[in-house]
Amino acid sequence: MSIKELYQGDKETAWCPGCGNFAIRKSLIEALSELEIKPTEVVMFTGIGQAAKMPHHLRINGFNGLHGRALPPAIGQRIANPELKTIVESGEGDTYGEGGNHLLHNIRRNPDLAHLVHNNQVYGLTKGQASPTSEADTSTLIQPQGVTAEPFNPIKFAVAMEASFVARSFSGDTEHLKKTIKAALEHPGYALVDILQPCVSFNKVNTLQWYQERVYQLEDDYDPYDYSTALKRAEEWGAKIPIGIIYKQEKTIFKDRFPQLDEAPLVEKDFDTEKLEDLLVDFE
Amino acid sequence: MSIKELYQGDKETAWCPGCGNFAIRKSLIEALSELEIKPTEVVMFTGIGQAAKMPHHLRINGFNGLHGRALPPAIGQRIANPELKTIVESGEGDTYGEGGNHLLHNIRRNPDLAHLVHNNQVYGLTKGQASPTSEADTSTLIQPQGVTAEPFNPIKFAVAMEASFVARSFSGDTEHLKKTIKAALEHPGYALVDILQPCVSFNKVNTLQWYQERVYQLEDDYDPYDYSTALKRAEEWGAKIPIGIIYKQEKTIFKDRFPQLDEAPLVEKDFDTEKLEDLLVDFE
Amino acid sequence: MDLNVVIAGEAGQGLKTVEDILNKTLFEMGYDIYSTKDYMSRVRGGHNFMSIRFGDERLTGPAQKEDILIALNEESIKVHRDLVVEEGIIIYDGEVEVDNKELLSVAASDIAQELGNPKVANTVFIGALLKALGLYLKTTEEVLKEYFDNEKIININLQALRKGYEQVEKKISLPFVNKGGQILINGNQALGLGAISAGVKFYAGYPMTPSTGVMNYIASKQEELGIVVEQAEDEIAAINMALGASYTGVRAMTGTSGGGFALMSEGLGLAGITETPLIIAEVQRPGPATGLPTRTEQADLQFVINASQGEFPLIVATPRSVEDCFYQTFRSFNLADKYQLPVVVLSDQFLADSTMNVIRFSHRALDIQRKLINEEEAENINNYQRYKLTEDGISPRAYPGQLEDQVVLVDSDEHDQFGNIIEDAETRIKMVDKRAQKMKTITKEESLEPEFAGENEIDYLIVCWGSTYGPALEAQKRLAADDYAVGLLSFNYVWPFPTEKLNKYAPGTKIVVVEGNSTAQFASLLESESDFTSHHNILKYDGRPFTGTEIYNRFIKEVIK
Amino acid sequence: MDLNVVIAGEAGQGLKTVEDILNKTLFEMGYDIYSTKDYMSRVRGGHNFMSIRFGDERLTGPAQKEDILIALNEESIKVHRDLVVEEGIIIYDGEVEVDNKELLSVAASDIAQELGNPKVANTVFIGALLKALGLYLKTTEEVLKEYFDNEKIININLQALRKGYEQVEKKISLPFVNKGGQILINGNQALGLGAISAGVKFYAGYPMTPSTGVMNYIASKQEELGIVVEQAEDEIAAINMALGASYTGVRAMTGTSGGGFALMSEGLGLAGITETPLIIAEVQRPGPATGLPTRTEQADLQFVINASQGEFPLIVATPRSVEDCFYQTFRSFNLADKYQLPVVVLSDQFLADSTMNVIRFSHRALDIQRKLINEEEAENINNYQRYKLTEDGISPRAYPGQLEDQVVLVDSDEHDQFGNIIEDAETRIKMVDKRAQKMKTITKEESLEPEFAGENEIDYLIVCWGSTYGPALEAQKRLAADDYAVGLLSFNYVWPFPTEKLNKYAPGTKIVVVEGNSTAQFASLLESESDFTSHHNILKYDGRPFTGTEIYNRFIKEVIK
Ligand SMILES: Cc1ncc(C[n+]2csc(CCOP(=O)(O)OP(=O)(O)O)c2C)c(N)n1
Ligand SMILES: Cc1ncc(C[n+]2csc(CCOP(=O)(O)OP(=O)(O)O)c2C)c(N)n1
Ligand code: SF4
Ligand code: SF4
Ligand SMILES: [Mg+2]
Ligand SMILES: [Mg+2]
Repeated sequence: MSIKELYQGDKETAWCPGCGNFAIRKSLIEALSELEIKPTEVVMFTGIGQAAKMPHHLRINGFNGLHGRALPPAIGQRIANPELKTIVESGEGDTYGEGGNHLLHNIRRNPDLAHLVHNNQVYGLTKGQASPTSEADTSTLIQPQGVTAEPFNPIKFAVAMEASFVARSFSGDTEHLKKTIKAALEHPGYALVDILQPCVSFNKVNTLQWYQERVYQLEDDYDPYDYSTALKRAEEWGAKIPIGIIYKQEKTIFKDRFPQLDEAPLVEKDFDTEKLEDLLVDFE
Repeated sequence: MSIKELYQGDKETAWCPGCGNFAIRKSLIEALSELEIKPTEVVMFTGIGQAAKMPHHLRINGFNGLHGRALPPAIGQRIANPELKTIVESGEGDTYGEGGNHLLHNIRRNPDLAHLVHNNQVYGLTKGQASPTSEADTSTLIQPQGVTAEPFNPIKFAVAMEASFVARSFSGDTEHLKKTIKAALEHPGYALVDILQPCVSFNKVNTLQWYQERVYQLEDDYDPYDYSTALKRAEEWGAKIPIGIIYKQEKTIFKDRFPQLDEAPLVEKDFDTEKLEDLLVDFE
Repeated sequence: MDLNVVIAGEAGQGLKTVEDILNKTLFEMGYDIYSTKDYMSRVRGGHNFMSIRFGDERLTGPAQKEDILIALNEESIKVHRDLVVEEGIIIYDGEVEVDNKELLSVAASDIAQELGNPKVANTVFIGALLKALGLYLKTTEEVLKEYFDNEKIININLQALRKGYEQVEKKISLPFVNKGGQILINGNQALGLGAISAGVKFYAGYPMTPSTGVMNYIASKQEELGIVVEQAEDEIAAINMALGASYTGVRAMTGTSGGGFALMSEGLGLAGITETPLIIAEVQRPGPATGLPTRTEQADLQFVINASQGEFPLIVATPRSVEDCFYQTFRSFNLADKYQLPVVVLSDQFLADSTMNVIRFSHRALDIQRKLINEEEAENINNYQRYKLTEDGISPRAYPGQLEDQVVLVDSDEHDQFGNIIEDAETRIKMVDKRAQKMKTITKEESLEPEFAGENEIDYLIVCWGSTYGPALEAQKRLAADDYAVGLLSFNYVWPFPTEKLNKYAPGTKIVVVEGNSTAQFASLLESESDFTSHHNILKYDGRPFTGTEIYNRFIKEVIK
Repeated sequence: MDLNVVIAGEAGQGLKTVEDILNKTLFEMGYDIYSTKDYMSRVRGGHNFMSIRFGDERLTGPAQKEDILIALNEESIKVHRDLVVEEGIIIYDGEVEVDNKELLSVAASDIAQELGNPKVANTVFIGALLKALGLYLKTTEEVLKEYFDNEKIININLQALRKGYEQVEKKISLPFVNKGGQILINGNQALGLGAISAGVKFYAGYPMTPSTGVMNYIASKQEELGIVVEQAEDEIAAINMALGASYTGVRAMTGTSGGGFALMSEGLGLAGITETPLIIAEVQRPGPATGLPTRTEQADLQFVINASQGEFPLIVATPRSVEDCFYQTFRSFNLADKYQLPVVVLSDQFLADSTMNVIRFSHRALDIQRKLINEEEAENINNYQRYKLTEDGISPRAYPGQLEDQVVLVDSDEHDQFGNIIEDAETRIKMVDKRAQKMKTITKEESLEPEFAGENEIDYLIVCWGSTYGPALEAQKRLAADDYAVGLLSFNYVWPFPTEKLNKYAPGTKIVVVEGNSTAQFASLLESESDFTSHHNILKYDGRPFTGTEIYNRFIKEVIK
């Protein structure tokens, strides 16, 4: 079987026909198979939401945890067995809303993982409430007079936090998306990919066409290592929305902060209870 | 009694002699009294920590809530009775650590309040663990090999999030601190004041002297309305640390998003149960 | 007469619209209605269905049997065919084998196509159903005119309705009814309406099925009534925001389901120690963790009662019906204010999504009691103590800014009468006792007693709480009609645990606890809080609500044998 | 012989150092020790004290009386003067009225000043105490040499010690003792050591008094042993991090106190439904909310047992002593792995901060049992089902990457045997039953039974759980010595609730529950989970631990009368 085939789940999805999630799944599987990563060599951590159902819609090691809590269990895995690749995948409500504190602090940790955020600017699964990225004048059943906070710009936030890899892609451009996911997977350190994803059921403003009219790829000579340019480009939103790797830098990854993690992964190590005798010396 | 006297609590504090918290209290009381705000006209919301004990160490309306949760109850107050001034006050562990998600999203809401963060770069009350702002190589009982994440820069974060008022001050310069707190209290919208505060018991690196050697006031002609300069100055840390209002802008405040809040404060309004009859029309 | 119409299809096929229009039609005609939803946690596809039970006598729960099926897709035929009673009717667009049931084949999609809008196929089905039931079109026409606001859409729907009507023959004769003074409402709306009627001024919440409907309803009235509804960044923020508003003096509320409640549990204790009134609507769904997000269960009972570290007074209301969602939510606000404590209104998806006719609520039954310090008291206070020790445990409550020259200080640490932190044993004991005293005062002053149904002499006592009441009542009535001496005790408050009626009705009976969970949580409560023990438990934990028939059958089989 | 030395002063005066040095000295000399802390939630000032009880027979709790007081400031004289027994000794730097006690005035600060370091005043007091007790200096000198690592500081302390020794006369003659094979350790250290010995590889936590000591201890060994300790951004992250590590195949743990546990409660349910082993150390302090951060209480019992929405298997261990903290934490890891569930180790501040001598732990008593799929099994698996239905409810557990070509999928939604989301009633019921079956298997296969102390024929049965054991045992012994027929049943597991020994010892007795809370939570559990009822409850909720004398006195007064 080809690697691509290995990822095929055998069940229908819970997604709506026409949803951007299908394209993301496709690009993801292609990215993984082009990198020759098998389903058993990678773990996917997700929260709760439509996007977060991903591990049920392909065949992969998966930890489908709690709403807003996709990142923390991945940190545990990075420590326990860094030999497995790590994908954290969830909706933008899950990631930037309920899970905001984990995002904030894991950028500081810089764990080696690819974080794919399906940004449909809406809470899909719970049927259409505003999310942190909903546009300024979005009105919903809860906010009939419009949302009460400014939209969150994840790209600008992550660049300013000096995350080690910050990209935007678009489910409507699967080639670009595949390439970006590959780069995120290959990047050593925390790699955020905010993926614009139309929700055909609840977001009637930011449709596929809306995005298509605005999205453009960063210039070929764009230098993602240039922090101040990145910060500026991160502001672009509205008439024109850049996609691509907006910012990048290499720095110490989380696991390397623990010198005791040098040899085999923890999961392969047993504890020798005889060591207790040495430990008791402190209490004698 | 002078307003200043009105703020005098009659109990000894739980703070260590020499702690920066005393100076902050002093500056705060002076700021309030110079603005002629009486203790009954302002409410202080705090979390848990040494800094968060503030409402017990002066006489003021106070809601001393949960660790990390100083901001959310203040939002409730802003809605229920915006005629009372609002101070949110806590440690940096409380604010940037446990409470990070509320910070993130309340900057987006822009409630009209002054947020005073006692930043001693350590968890004081729990006896010396690293906080989000602890320096890169800080080692503690929990992190004998040093902290495992990069320090959080609250100023840069808040500027990049386009908070409407971002300042840094220093407990070692009470005049500056008083002035800054006054400006924060007078600013319409969310005003973050990160206050450098030596902890004499647990932070042996960032001492009063350490700060004094580094801290300087922003130039007189510094323009806090200039976003990109602000972002750059927000980066300064180490040999030289600027204090002052680093960034400022006026924008819609949270309460003004609710047109129904036009008249008297909610707390003064009673509900007329006869209105039930009108509401029932929907269900007939 | 008691008929159950099931409309089945996949998510996204417009089931809700069909349900709404049929409910409204039958309601307007004066029938009693109990309508429920069975839906999956997805936006499109899968298999969902609505059951509309209607009749000429009060209905208190869903039916077990399916009399009429409107199948919007083939899958629905497969799933429901065998559930339809013998001689029952299946309305479907196509030809299928239906054994001993009657198939009414309706070319709904062709008709809709002809009319130029495929979406109106459902309206064709409605027309067909009405004809089969021998009902007139007029009421439905009015309903459609109100339901849609675009003239063109209304017209095409009216046409579709008529076309459907013409497709089939009358099959059933319904009795004529004419009930007045009723409203048609579901559990979440009733809960929200109860809160609004109690004068809630601030609602902070984070969306979570099946509680979101409460927030939606209140939000829809916020501008008109000067209420503020705020979507919080997470449930922790939601409860703390509400506490801040309540401290500031307004009635405040939050709502969620079990997972969100878990996140709120620390805040619940904060309400407890700061003695801040707060209403939390906890609309249960099956757990643990994410569980079955759109289904029903009663498995958060012990969690809610025991939530948060430490010990503090708490009231847990468990409304027993849609109507009760309104009245007990209203009452909860008065209780919370009077006793200065959190009240959890524990509902569930079954109640939340049950739409039924209830007797019109009246504002005359409503009396808002804030119990804040009044102006006169305010003037006489010199050295305000938020936590003044009193005999009944209740201290005078003022909000910040209310008292001239006096501040209001509340604290999550243990504190003295002024709200300042203390650590000494003596004050600690006094404050624990003060808070505990409030529970004693409640037991003395408030009746939180369950409702009894049945004859005086009984051998069996069915005991249930919350939403199980409706189905249990139906079962009890049928058992009584069969001459079994069975009574019913239905709790709509479970904490503090009321024991008066138990002591009255339970002695000498065999207690049968009926509840929607797998570990018989209420039965445990009964054991620890009363002198009685459950003889047998009828439990259900498949995510679906009880029906009266099911309880009746299981009672016969498991208890009477 | 049984003496209680109290060292009192304010935070920041170095009380802990005095306690450490005295503990170590007395331990080295072979005395039995039970040392406890009473401290405020502040860094400087206030009033704190340490009680070092020591003697020549095993001690299981703190003393009520104070025999010797070392008062480091005047405040301490005020607070403790009347607590010191008649003829007791007060060591103080100054002259004060002490009524019928003996004052040993020691010019500690002058001496320290002369020696050139005001900090060594405390060492002067130690010297004085040793002399009063008629002990030699040698042991303490060795202890000081080990305690400090700077030559100069050691020397000045040795001088201070000798100067203090010379200041007073011998007052008391102690028996000679010589106990070997012991270690000196506190509850948090023992808990951490138990985890390390069980092979914990990952500990994620957020600081919270009084649990932080567990994390500190494990962290201090992390580099040496290849363990990772990570300070999380909040408790929600902590538990989810630990779950991720456990899913990945290593033993993982988190720890906190009640407030943090509240935040973790949603994650607890996640452990439950995903069937992921996890150890949570919950070191209780008085609530609700922030409560009394540095004090003790046993009021989180019902919360912990019932935490999180929905129903799932859970074990709650309540170590009864410092020693038990070690053994039950170790065992908890085996139980968690075997039954694939969360285990809460419920300790409290009293245990956490109790330092005592215990019989040296031995690795020979330790057998780590992971119960993961072994290599042979791994090779034979083709279509791996993480949630395979089995008779005992336990499915074969593999970690990601362990199986060739097979993935491991876990889900917080209800799921099928492969871990995929389901919504049908049939699978739901099977999965609830599967998880519930694990609780039955535990009850069948594991003994979680309490320990009994006492004679065969008893009239009264004292029942307690967790840390109350030590004081309760002391009381039971004294009552038995007074010829009251009193037995003691001490629970170190409370969930699933073990009933065998209760059924054996309780019939015919009057049960007296002794616990550290105000609502008698264990007594409720007893009522709902066993056939027994508490006759009387001895409760305490002032933030301080029980003493044996206190239980003895209250038993006589409240029970025997
Ligand atoms: C603690 C908790 N709160 C709320 C929910 C309800 N909930 C589930 S998914 C979701 C929002 C999902 O939005 P997003 O992450 O943007 O994903 P999408 O469905 O749009 O892909 C919410 C609020 C939950 N499951 N758990
Ligand atoms: C939920 C919860 N987790 C942890 C704690 C313990 N805790 C109290 S204060 C504190 C840290 C305080 O640090 P900071 O906010 O910087 O305040 P400081 O004491 O330094 O002024 C912690 C971890 C708590 N009270 N509640
Ligand atoms: S609701 Fe929106 S995001 Fe969810 S599956 Fe449907 S289209 Fe996609
Ligand atoms: S511990 Fe530090 S922050 Fe706290 S009072 Fe003492 S000096 Fe101040
Ligand atoms: Mg989304
Ligand atoms: Mg701090």
